[in-house]
Amino acid sequence: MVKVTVWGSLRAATDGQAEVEVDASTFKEVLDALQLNYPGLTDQIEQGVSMAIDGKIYKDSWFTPVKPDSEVILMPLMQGG
Amino acid sequence: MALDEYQKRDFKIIGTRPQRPDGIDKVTGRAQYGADFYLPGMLTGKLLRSPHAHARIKSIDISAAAALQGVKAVVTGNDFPGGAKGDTLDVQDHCLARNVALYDGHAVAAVAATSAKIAQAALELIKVDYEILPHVTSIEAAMPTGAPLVQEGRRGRKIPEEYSDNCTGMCEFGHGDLDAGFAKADLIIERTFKTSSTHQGYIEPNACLANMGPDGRADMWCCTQGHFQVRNLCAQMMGMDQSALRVTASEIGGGFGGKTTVFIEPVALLLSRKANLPVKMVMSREEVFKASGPTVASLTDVKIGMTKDGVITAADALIRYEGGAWPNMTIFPGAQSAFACYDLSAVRAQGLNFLTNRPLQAAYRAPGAPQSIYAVEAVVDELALELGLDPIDVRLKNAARKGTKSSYGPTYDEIGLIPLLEAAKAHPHYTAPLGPNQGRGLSSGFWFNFGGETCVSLAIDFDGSVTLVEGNPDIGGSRASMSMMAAEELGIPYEKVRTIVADTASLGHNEVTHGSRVTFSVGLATIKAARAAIKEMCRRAAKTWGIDEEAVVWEDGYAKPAGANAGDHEPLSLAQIAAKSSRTGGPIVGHHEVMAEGAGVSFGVHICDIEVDPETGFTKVLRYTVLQDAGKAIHPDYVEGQMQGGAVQGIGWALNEEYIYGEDGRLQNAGFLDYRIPVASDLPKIDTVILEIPNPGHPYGVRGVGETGIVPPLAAISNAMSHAINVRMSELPMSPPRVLKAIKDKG
Amino acid sequence: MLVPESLYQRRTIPQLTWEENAMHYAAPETAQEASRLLAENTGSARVLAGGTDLLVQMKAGMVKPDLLVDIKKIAGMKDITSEDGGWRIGAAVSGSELGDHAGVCGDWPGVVEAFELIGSTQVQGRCTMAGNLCNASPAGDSVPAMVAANAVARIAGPDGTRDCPVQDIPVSPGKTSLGKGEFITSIFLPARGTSGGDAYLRFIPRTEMDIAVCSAGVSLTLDGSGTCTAARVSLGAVAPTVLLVEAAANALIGTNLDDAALEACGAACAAACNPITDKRGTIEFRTDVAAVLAKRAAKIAQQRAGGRS
Amino acid sequence: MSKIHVSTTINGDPTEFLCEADESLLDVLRDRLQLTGAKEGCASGDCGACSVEVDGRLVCSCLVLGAEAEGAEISTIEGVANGEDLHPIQRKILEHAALQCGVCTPGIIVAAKNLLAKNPDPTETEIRYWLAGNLCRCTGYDKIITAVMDAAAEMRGA
Repeated sequence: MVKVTVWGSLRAATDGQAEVEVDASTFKEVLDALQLNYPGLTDQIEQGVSMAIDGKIYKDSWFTPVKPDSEVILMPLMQGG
Repeated sequence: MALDEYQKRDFKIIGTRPQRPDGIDKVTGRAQYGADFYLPGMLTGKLLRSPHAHARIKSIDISAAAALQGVKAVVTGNDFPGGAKGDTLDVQDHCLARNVALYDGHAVAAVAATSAKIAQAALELIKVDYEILPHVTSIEAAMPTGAPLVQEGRRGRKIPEEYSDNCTGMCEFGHGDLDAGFAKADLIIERTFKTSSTHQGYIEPNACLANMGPDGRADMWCCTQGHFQVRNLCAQMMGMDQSALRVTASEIGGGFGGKTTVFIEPVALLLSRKANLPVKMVMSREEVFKASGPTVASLTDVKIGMTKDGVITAADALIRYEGGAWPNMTIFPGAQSAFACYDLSAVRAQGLNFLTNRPLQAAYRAPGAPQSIYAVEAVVDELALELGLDPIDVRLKNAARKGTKSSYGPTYDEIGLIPLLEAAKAHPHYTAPLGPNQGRGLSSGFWFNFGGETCVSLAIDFDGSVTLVEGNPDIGGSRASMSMMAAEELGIPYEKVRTIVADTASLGHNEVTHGSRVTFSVGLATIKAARAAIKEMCRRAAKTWGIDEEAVVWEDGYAKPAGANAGDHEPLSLAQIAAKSSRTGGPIVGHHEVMAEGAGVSFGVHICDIEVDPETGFTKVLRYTVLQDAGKAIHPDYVEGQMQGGAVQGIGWALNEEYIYGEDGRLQNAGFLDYRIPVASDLPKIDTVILEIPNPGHPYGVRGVGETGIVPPLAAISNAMSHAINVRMSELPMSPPRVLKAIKDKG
Repeated sequence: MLVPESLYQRRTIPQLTWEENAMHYAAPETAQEASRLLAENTGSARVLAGGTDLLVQMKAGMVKPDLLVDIKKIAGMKDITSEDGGWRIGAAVSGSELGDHAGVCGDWPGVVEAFELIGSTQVQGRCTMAGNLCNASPAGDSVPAMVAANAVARIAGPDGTRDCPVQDIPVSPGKTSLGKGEFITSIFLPARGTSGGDAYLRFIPRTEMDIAVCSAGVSLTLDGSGTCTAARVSLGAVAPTVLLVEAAANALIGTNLDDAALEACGAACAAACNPITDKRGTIEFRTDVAAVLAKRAAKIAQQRAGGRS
Repeated sequence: MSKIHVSTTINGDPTEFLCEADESLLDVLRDRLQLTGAKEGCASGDCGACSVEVDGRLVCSCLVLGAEAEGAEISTIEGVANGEDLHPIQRKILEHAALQCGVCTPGIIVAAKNLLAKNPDPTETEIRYWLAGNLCRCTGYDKIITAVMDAAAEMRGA
């Protein structure tokens, strides 16, 4: 099981929880599990999200491994200037 | 993929200052920028732009224009085949309106003719029937319910009732218990800050040359930060396959985020296809100001609580941005970066975006961060002053470090903020004496960095020289950095590697040159491509010597036998292996395609001294020092250049640059005369200090440095101003009329 | 949207109306020829000297002349000659050319520094004082200094030449008192006499490249004891045309420019101001700063006049 | 058609062209003579990217008419180097990495060369005010000033 933190404005879709637990071992499995348990997140996930795994930010990298003790933070898509 | 790419090593080429490969062309005037291309039979394209802040287009009569001698094509927004959807459709509408002209300068029709004069005359023959609509050009006007609506159906999800339908998006980041935090504070300061919309100010106006035939195939040359992005956007708008459109990036005359999208490129393709002739379009400076992509204006509330000894107990920010007539996402990086420099137990940053009748914003160097961090750094400075604490000590006490849970979520790995603050405190500038009417200001700054799609191909040519092919337009000298990294890895001289930026038909997709990502991502792919070539060269050597592949190592440009039973063989140089490559299996090319990950963040600390003339409000920048963490400075000249260039853009933003809209919603200063960017005589030398705290996610430890430099100056100059005239100003730019008024109001 | 596809096929080609009245360019070699061309033109003819205002306005579509009369080929237009102790400066002398002339710089540093503040180094390679004057912008940099210096413009026209004080040339923003067929051939800076000094200051938000938000020119003469015996104070960008402020001059005459006199001079300037609020400055800002600049310019003029600093 | 025939000298070479009466020298150089080293950044004399010399005077070629080039001596960035040998300013700008995107570089080189011909030993302040009409958005001017001072020193044999 992996603890995933969602950012403030998404917590409305996770019944107000900042952190939720899902059963997953890769980036994509985390997203699939989140959409299954919290359908309210589907819009944002389809628009595209990044994910910080142990401090490093990944953008849509489905097969990146996620360990049970990893710090997993859902984050908006990155843009630059 | 190994999480820790970084291996400590002593470098031979990395860190030196060789001459850039494109230098001769640029100092002799031969370099070809967007407007420097010509083709036989080329037409000139021009755009008709709406003179109104907001107007419905009831009808457009192009008959007279179409019939004018020399006119070969006339198009309007409805000539697009209709393939574009979502954000891309918004961008297409921004390039050429369909039903409503949403801002002063919005393009409503376009003409291609055999000369610029005829095209201009044709524009004057187009008759547009406008129905004027109410407009808004500021956040304050767009925000409340009942405000004039810019576009229907754009209200964001779960937007509080108090806001009008112009509010298209909301976000929130942070953690901890704010109320508990504020309760522990000895002093709480709450302020509101405003910043004006500013423009990237690139000296080269947007320009392109499109050549499309009725068979649906096309070529395009244009100045851009990302020709793959231009191809993909234009292909969707034109309803054509991406592979049917080949885009070649010209040299680019500055971008800073403003050339990460399209403005005239789709229109040039539309005109070229209709005329079945090449069409060249070049924006005038007035068009660049009115209708390209300036950055968002902001209205930000910041509330911070601090104990007597300078510990921040709670921090809260409400960040409101306005970014033009279509939704944009800049509140996300804005809210995420607001408190990113701080180690906080209770923090919240909320963002709200509002539509206005202005051009669709584009990124401008660390988009969203200068505006939000300016507000935070100003309040931190005021707290330190009120509590009688040294501004650097307060920042050191609360600085984010390894293991800090950042305000935007992830826990920081190795970061350089504390070493930077300590270096700033020790710098002679920080303790130099000041005269009357002078003030010193300090600010820290932050920006993310990104990876993204990156493709590189590295060919070992027969004579032992190397052609490195990459797909990211080089704005600040990145071709030199790539040649350096390839040469370092291959063990050959820097001059032996030629780096070129290829067109979209030569490589897989490459993410735009933005997000301070190029030296990191393209560098990473270059090193991996070089290692792939080395692996193949070792294999060729092993087969030549008749030994096992694993028994060959690569050292200082040579394949060498190694290991117990490798036998005694003369090492083979890269050139020797290359010369025989046709006989040992064929040309040797290393390549690497990746979604680069693991970019490291880059912090900065700026110190600046200013002097204010109390009788006129004129501000002179006396001294400026930039300290920034580069992870590893590949080519120190160009790292310094990013720091100096970013700082001066920030100085312009703080003192004189702003978009000025009249009551009629029209832009009043669409030119370099009244949109005042800093000139050479405005500035002192910009001193730079590079720190190198390696980024674990890159083989050489590289962090992107391109954007952080613009973040600190807004607060650094504002804080200096408050000490020079002992009045806290909270609106940018601090132009002389505003400064003189602040001094006189103080009494 | 009214876009019938058939229109593109119909190829009846109307004669290009804009073709006939395309702009014409003439470079006459005599003043008479130039003024004849200007007088006989029925449309809108403009004089081209440096062109650094005119070409910008043409590109922006603010003016659409059908004839440009380039005066740079007319004999004398580029000459700087001494006359009655002063200097006659040809109408086509550029800022950088005047800046290289030691004589004029020595006698009228205020006029030269005002002229050299116009635009960038590149603009200085082209712009002329006559052009700056005839553009009739309230913020023209050289005009307040010329007015303070009591300069006189020589005008050629269909009825021969006449002289006119510089302050009487601008009538309102963009409009001058010159008649049809008339153009300026030279500017005369009078002899300054011993112990005279002049200075010009302007306010801009940057250190270069801006249009004056407000400006002040002062020219004065001191007697042996350092008392001011004559003075002219003029202000720019604080009224529809450049202002010559008598009261400000009177506040200086008879004094040795002590603080009280300078305060009175500044107050008189503020009272005379009639500025607008626009994208470059507010009414309050222009009024306050014009007074400050007048005081500062007076002190510099005093130093240059060799009086007590 | 009512074009004007102009005979002039560009970088020492006799040159003839036809141009419209209201066509700028910049447009002639770029679109008729394919000398694209001078760049259009604003067309209003505010950015300096189109700097050339006309009869030895530094000017913005966007604020000069093609017709005014009759009989004049024009020198552009393309004429600054002497064959293979770069001018000291060109070399020093490369040595000091005093450019990033490079679009302002031609204008700055023409302006700096004009300055050093008049004033072989300018102070930093004199260089900054001389170059105030050449806008640069990438570098913050710092390395450009250093490069011009270094070139001046070399040219003086200092």
